[in-house]
Amino acid sequence: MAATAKPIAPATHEEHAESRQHLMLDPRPRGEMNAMVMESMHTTSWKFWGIAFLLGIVVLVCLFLAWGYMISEGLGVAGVNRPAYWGIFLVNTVFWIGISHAGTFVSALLRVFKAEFRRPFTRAAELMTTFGLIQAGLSIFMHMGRVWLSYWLAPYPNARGLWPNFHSPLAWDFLAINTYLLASTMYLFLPLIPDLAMARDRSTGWRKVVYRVLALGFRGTEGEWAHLRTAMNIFAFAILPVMFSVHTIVAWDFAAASRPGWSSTIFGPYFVVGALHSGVAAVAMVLVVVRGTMKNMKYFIRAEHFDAIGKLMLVISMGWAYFFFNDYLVQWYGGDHWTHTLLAWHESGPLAWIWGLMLVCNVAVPWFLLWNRKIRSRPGWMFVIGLLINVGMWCERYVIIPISLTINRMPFTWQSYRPGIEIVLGIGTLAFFILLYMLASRLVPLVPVWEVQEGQMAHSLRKFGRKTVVSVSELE
Amino acid sequence: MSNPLEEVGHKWGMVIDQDLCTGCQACVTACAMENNIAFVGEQDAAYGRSLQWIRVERFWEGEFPEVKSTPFQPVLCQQCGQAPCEPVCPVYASVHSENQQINIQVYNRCVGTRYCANNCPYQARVFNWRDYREPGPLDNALNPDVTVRRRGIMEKCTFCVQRIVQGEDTARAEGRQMADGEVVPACAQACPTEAIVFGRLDDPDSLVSRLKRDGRAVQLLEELGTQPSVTYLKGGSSYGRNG
Amino acid sequence: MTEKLSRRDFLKLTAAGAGATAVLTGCGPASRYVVRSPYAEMPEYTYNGQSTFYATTCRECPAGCGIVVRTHQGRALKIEGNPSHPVNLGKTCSRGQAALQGLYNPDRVEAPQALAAGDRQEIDWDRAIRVVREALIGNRPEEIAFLLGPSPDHLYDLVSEIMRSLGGPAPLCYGTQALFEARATLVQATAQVLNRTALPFCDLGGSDVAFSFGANFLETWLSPLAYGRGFARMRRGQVGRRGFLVQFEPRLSQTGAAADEWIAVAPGTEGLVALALGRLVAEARGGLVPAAYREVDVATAAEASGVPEGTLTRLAGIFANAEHPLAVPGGAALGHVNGLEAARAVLTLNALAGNLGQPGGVFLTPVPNVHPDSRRGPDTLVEINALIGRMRSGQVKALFVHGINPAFELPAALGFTAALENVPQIISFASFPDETALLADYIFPDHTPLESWGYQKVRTGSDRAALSGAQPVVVPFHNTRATVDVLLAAIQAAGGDLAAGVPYSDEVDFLQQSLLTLVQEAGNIAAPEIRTFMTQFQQYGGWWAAEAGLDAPSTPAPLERPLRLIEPEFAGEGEFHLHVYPSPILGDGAGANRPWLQETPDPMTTVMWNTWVEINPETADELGLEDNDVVRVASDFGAIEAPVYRYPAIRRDTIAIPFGQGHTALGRYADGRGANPVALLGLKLTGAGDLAFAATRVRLEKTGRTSILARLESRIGVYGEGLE
Amino acid sequence: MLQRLKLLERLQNLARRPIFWIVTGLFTILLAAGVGSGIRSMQAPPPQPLDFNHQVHVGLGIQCLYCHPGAWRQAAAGLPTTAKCWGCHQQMANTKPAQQVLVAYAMAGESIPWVPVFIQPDFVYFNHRPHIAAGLNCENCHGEISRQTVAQPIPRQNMGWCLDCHRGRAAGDEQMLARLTDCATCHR
Repeated sequence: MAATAKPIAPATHEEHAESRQHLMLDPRPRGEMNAMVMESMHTTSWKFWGIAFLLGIVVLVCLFLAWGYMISEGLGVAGVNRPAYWGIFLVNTVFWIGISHAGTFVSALLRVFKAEFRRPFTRAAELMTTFGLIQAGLSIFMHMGRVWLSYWLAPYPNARGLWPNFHSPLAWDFLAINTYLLASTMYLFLPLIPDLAMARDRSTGWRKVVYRVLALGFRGTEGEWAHLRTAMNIFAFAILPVMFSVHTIVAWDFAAASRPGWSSTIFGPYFVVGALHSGVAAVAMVLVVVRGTMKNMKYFIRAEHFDAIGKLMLVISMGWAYFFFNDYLVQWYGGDHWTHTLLAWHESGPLAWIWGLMLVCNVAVPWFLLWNRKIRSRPGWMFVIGLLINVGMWCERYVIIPISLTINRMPFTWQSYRPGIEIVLGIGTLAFFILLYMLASRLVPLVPVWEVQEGQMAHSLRKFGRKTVVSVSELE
Repeated sequence: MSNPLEEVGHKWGMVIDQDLCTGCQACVTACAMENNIAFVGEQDAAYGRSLQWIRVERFWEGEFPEVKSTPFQPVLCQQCGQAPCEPVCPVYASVHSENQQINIQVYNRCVGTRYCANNCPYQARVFNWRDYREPGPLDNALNPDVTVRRRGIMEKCTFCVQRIVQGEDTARAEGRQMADGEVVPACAQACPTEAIVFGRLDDPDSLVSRLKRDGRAVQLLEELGTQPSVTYLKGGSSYGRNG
Repeated sequence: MTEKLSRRDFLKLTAAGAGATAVLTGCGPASRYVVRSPYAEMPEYTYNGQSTFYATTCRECPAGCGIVVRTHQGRALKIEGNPSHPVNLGKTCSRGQAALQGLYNPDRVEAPQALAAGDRQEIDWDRAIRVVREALIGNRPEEIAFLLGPSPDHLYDLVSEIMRSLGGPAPLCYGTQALFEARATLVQATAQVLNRTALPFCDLGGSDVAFSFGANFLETWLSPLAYGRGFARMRRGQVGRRGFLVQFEPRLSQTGAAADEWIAVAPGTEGLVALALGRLVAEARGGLVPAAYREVDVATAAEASGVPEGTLTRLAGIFANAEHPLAVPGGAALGHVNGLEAARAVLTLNALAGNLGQPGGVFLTPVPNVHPDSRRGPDTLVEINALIGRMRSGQVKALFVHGINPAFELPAALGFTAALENVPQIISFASFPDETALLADYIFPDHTPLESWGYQKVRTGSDRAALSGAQPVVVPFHNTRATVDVLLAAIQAAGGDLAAGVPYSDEVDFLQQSLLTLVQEAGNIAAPEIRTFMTQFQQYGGWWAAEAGLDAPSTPAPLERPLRLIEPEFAGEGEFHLHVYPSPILGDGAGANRPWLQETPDPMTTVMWNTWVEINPETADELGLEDNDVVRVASDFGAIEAPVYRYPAIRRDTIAIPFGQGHTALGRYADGRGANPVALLGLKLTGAGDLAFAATRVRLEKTGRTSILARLESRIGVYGEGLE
Repeated sequence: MLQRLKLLERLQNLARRPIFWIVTGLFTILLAAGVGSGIRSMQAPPPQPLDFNHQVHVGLGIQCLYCHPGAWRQAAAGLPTTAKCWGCHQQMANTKPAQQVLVAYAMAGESIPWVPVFIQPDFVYFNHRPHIAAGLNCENCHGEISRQTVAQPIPRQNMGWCLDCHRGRAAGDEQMLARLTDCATCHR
């Protein structure tokens, strides 16, 4: 903490400062910033609790009651059938895993590459990872016919003398998702420690107890910081391959199957890019909401951050389009009869509008709108675009799973899929995600204050002749 | 013969002569009665949830009046030598029986991921979407040799493995080899035209082996390399033809 | 006290434990610590955990196939074919397989019932027998009527004997199964052409070219398993080459689908086509055209039937060049006003081919020498109508119904249900609460076939004389009683001349005395006296002659009489011919209460659990009808509603509806499901006096509603819906 | 906020009092005892209609197969019919309580509702015949029944237990191993 940031008079560097808003070169005293964050956590209107209550009811009814009903009745209350054995449950699983990728990507990848604009919203993204994964896990358990036996997927010595089948992509999945959940939770927790300590020092009552326990006695000594930095560095590097592997393995669930349209070697990276597409878009949406509803957040999350995320979204959208085109072309060019039928079913079947919607939302919308910096820096627009991209990505999974499952190599069995209780359960997972996020926003500083402060300390504007440049001082 | 396990037990196989199949569905009902298959009712049946382990497929060719249905094709689990359903099951519920050279579904081990069914190119697997209980005294006719499945379990044709195991046990108890045709699954047993023939493929003299050498023999989706144990005889019969 | 407590605790804990294990392991309740009740005394031939097999006769249709039922600790588990039975040689059909669901049907009549003040009450069997006795001796003999099913079984023989002894009218036997087979018409045609009142047996297995005129012999016609076997032999080519089957019918049936060629002839012109083919065959063979065909004009026939002359010539060439050609008459071809003549024309085609009594030709099945005096053929609609007339005018005081469900099966236009109101006493012996039973004053439930004794004469399908035997495979499941026993008990209670004329103590006694004539005959059973005979009769599942032997008909030169066909006439007005066919799965509708038969897909349409209207897709397009659109099918006699099935293989002027559904009773699986097409049938008759069931015209109206048919096939994959 | 604090304080105060720990401890002990006795009772012999004394009967030289004759030739060993018991017992004075229960059943002509002790779940198809044919004795699986009165179950006779024995017997013989570890051997 050797560097001290100098306040820069806004008048002098107005034009530069504007372009560097994402670096937040207008630092405030630490105490004030800490207080701002604490205030954002504690300022809770009755509206918040009203919404939380409603969401709680939705979660109770749509998730737990509906799931209990489905467990007791069997999957017949859902829309799955032959041949669409997998339905919206798996769509939601893939979707939520996709959402969960944003956290790691935004946080770990940008941290590794020292992308400075990440600082104020890494926490928000990391929370998405953990909460999204919880929804993904719930969705995949809902999908199981006998969820009460799901512990058989875990490798442990047992009285039956049986192990899981490690040939099965689902067994890989089980391990990968669990690893990812564990790793991402730890990765969420590590950067949280200094903030928890900060919160501990500024709270009273039961909160203090909670923070005291969670902060693990962090006092902010040099040694502690050094250890924390090392740990975070290790995790940031280690979690990236985990992240890529998780979605690649999810993609292998499909790619390893011998089905027309699924057996594609490109599915791994295609799914990863798709996950980032929806994930980053979801981060943008969350930031809009957080900025709009929580106190003091307009200081931390600025239009320039949206601008930066918008650029990222545009690039990812291009990447997704590249993979989509690549996959489509190879499938089409392959000339397999069943694949051709499948593509025809996608494009002109009764659910072709979903396929079309996917392309519009995933490609057309970002490509046409995100070129424009004004649109990129408007939270409202970004929210809408993020929403559309998420709709598009959900449609992509819907096309890949239930719509594609209609077509197989036995035309006598082709049958369309009509969702049933999965819609309710899907709403339940969404509500649960939002609820978890809302509750967390009251318990956990949504902005990593120390990280922002660190950034502000590291950056300063220096004049070289007539030019003003941003200087970065090494932190270590 | 590279794999010593190939010689273990028996290799069971089936030949279905489509020239003889009349599409009468006797196999479908016989299978249901033997294997405790539950009926699902109109609504679920309309939605692709019926539980028949064997179905008789037919398509249409041409336009009226030259229209013709394609030869009836009973489709059941093909008992692949390289079964796509087996590696994908995370809990070994869909496993290869090295002893009988068939694919078996261990109901009590199934957790219901339905991956096997997705991966089955023949769509021969069916899933218990609900607890399709047989009401009232109908359950008196349940076969005690076959597990009654409840909701959330994948099931499929087993080549009537309960009959195979019992037949083997009887033969072993009597200290003899099994005769050709001693054990037949319910479908072959019922088939009025004997279009379905069942037997040992590892015995070159068995009827099923002889029929498999017929020039009309094809296998479903051969190009996938699943090595099915079920062979179809397509096209006009050549039995008794001169030369 | 402590023991009680501990036991209760134990039970609770085990219940919890069992519940937990059940939940955790799945696959039904795990039976940890269940009470077993071993036999107090082990029955003979039973071992713990071993199955026992009993041979008996399948009575789901009148064919009389032999079955072996696997039983296990007193429960019937599985029906398998009897390999030594000459009709089916170990094979079974769907209906036979599902017979267990009749035995264990949840909706059976479980005890005798009486209708009192509009309410059904259970009564005891003593009272039931008193009622039967009163009905038999309290009325004048001509005021008693028996209406029985089409099976030639021991009940028919006994009732015939009772009515002879009483001096009343012979029992009527009828059923839609026989109607759709056109049995009565066929028998009469055989009598006219082959000079014997019997069902012909067409040796499909020995023929190399077979022309079937409407005979759906692979589905329900006469003896589907025997014909199925014949079909397989024909296809395998017993005579050196693979057989060739051509089906002439307006709607492609399952038999037609298995055939090599399907010729969509106009309804009512099948006989005309047979005549034209006969002439062309005679011409192709050279020489003089026989008298039978001199008046036949091929061009007229071609025009009327809609079959091009070229096709007729080509087919005639195939027939003429065959080694063993065969023509099979049956089904809807005979269900027209010219049905009798059509049957004669087809049988004459066999005479032309010279195959009467030849391998691959037409034979007559000898009937076993049991009660030879009871009548042979099924009765015709004329006789049924006469009975209904007597009922309506109050001349019938007591009506006994067994084995038939006339309120469901008979064409509504006959007015059977209305006539019932004028019958003071209706006694039904139905095992199931069917439509007629619910209208009856008394239901005295018979055992289901698997709980019953009996025999059934094999009328056709066997290569030798055969009497199929039946025995109970399980103890009666409910408080039911064999109808034969009820009748005999009533007669004994009545005493007098009647009891002297029917001197049997019970059902088994009747069977044994009936079988006496067979003891000396050469057959599968070698027994010096009746008790041993009876044991082996049960063991083998029947008696059949030792040597295969079919009767060759003695032909009174059928070719010398000119054949003429009357113009087909149709009842009612409408733009479509109505083609009603018995569902290959549900048969005469009695199978509709077997859930697995309901869920066995129809072979051609793969529809389950419902009735549908088959219509040519082009016609449907003209009418703007899509799949699953509910249409109202109306004739001058009635109307029904059912969803549309766009069936590619039906003539454009014909619609087809399967028979078997549309029950308003018969338990949870049948009641209120589908529609009953007999409501539509007009009352045109064939020359033999039976109903011309294919001679009704109907109109179609859209209702604007839709109802989704449960079909196994994919409309996307099979018809390309949504893929264009 | 204040109230919450008070609640917390109260709880903290409570935790300082010994009664709290005593109650908690007792509760834990009770819970553990309940679980233990539940598990134990699952392994305890079920109550039988009459307390059949195996020890005495085996001591008299009666072979297992006399009363359980199915074991050597079929799947189910079988439980004795009333007639089988009565065959011997009608020739003796039946004075003991268990014998008198038997007399009651025999006189009424009813079957004795035995509760099988060694049973497997519904999806396990155990067959006695091949086990006897392989030279196993009854005691190998059923334990020392000859020293017990009422038959007692053996705990943890589960799939791993079966497989251990099967693998051991098939050691080195791949054909036998394939057969003895085949799922369809026991599950259908």
